[in-house]
Amino acid sequence: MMERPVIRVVVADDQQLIRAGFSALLANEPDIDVVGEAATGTAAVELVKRLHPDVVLMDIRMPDGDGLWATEQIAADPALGSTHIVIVTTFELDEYVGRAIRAGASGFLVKDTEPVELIRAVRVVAGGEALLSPSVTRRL
Amino acid sequence: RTRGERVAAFQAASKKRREDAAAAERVRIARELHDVLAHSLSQINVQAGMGLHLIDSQPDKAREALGNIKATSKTALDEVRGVLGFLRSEGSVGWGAEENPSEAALVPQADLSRLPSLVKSISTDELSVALHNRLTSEPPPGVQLALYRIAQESLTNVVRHSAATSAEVLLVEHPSDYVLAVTDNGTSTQHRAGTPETSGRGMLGMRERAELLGGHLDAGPTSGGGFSVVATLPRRSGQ
Amino acid sequence: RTRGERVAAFQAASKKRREDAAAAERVRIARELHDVLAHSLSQINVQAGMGLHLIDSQPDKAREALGNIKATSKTALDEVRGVLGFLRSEGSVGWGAEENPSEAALVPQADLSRLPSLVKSISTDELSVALHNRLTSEPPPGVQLALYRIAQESLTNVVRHSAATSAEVLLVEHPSDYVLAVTDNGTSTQHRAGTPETSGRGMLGMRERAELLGGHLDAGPTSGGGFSVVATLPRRSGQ
Ligand SMILES: Nc1ncnc2c1ncn2[C@@H]1O[C@H](COP(=O)(O)OP(=O)(O)OP(=O)(O)O)[C@@H](O)[C@H]1O
Ligand SMILES: Nc1ncnc2c1ncn2[C@@H]1O[C@H](COP(=O)(O)OP(=O)(O)OP(=O)(O)O)[C@@H](O)[C@H]1O
Ligand SMILES: [K+]
Ligand SMILES: [Mg+2]
Ligand SMILES: [Mg+2]
Ligand SMILES: [Mg+2]
Repeated sequence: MMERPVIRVVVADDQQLIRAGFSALLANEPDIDVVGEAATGTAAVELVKRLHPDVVLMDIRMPDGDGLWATEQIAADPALGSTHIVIVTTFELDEYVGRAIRAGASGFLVKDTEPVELIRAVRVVAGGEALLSPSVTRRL
Repeated sequence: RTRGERVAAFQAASKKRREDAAAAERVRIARELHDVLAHSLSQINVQAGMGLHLIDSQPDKAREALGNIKATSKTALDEVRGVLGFLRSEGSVGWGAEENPSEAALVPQADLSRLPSLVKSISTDELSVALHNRLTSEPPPGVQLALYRIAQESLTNVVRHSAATSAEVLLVEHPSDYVLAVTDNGTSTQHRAGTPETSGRGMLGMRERAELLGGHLDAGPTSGGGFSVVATLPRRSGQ
Repeated sequence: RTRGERVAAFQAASKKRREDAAAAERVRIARELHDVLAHSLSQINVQAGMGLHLIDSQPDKAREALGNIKATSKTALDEVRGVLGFLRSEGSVGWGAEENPSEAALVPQADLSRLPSLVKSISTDELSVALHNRLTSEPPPGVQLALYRIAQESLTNVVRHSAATSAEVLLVEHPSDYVLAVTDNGTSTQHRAGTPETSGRGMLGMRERAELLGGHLDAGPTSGGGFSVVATLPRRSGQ
């Protein structure tokens, strides 16, 4: 059996139950490690600079630096070229998707995405591919 | 124009005004509900998805998820009733009187009495926030809610967008207006990333709240490099 | 009257019409959201309590609860998105024809065809709900929405306030009226804590829905100790 490298993930969201939910889901996968959680944009950027994860799940609305700002910071840092960002939103799609794409996000998901889809998204993005959730694409 | 034409034009214009008023209301309601409902429901959904996915491999996670969902749905139910109650109690339909007082106590209405705890909740070692409430009379509920929400969004913006070390909330009563000012001592380099022109929903909402009550809102960087939001609401709205 | 007085009277009247339109709009939306969300959140809360209680003795029940919660919260989120999207869409005042078609597709208008799945979603091992739909013609959309929402709120109340083990939804067509009856076999001791006189928003909203269509609503404990809600809507409303 082929041994896949472990995908290292950071989860950034200001809602504790969202962080805990995503982390528990992902950590259960043999090929995924959740290496850190952040509740603010600034904390997310710091964590990513320290840990160089493969994938960040990034909420948009967070205190102290929102997710779009944090995405811009990470994407603009050449030392973080191997970190891919998935924006995870509740609602704020139309207004922010364009800015997030320009900022360098690799994909979008709504928070009520199926767990298996979320896990698949992490693997796809870690492999360097872009991704749009069907429900987002439909509304664009 | 004939008299008939004038009447028709008048009727069309007043229909348009009614529709505009209704549309403005809808936007206002959307704003009220957005934060309350969306966040609770998405937390519930994520927890349920997680619990279901892990129930075989990690039953304790499923148990945890159910506990979180139970608590979140209870709180959300109370909040929904609070928000909807507010919507119904405003205006001329006469809901106020029938409202159950014990219910009102369950879900505290956002009013100016909550300002001190809002300010306290925002203050940290890095950011000191001072409140100067110089009101001597109690504004009507709609005005109190607007002032509270504008202060809340302004302080949220201070936390999110400024590198301020101090901020101030000032509430005063002029003969014809209530005035709320929220200022901070952030540095202007911090604003450049998102100038007030790239206005988010927050700024829009604050302005709409003020204008719905016949007032207005000014916001922008200050000469010292900080930021200020000033809301002016007439004391007798619409008169 | 002088010309000035006439102008002032006219301005006051049109201001009042604007405010009435806005207030009516607000109340209508509040009513829709109350019924949708109170229903979903209380379902979620009940399911979470049940799942948590049974997770050790009957893990399959916990699994089922999590599945129901996941589905219910997703539907509720879609409904909130639909309502909020509609609220934000400028210009359209009605709920029906002018609605953004993509949004309308996301959230189908509640009509009587959804009654069977509503009833099914309420039924559990502890509470069996039966539906007897004896309509032979299809009521107009406004009547269908009202009947559906009244059934929904009544069943939500059965779950929240009664200790009933069975409930029944009956829909019949009289020569001049549609009649909806929702009854349960709860025990009267359960009502005493909150009699229908201490009416919440649900009861108020059901009554309004019925009266807006020219009908009326009766609700209260039944002699057998249960509770019943009966809505009567004229077949040709307002004519
Ligand atoms: N206290 C402040 N200091 C510096 N910049 C500010 C301040 N308040 C607002 N701004 C700027 O004004 C912009 C608009 O604020 P607004 O509240 O409308 O949007 P937002 O906070 O970015 O997003 P949201 O829609 O979540 O409120 C902010 O993005 C920010 O650039
Ligand atoms: N099926 C029922 N069995 C027993 N009591 C009921 C039943 N339905 C309603 N009631 C009583 O009538 C009261 C009013 O119901 P109503 O729906 O107006 O309010 P509520 O359900 O308490 O709150 P909400 O505003 O969220 O609907 C309830 O609080 C309850 O005491
Ligand atoms: K793992
Ligand atoms: Mg957030
Ligand atoms: Mg803001
Ligand atoms: Mg009720």
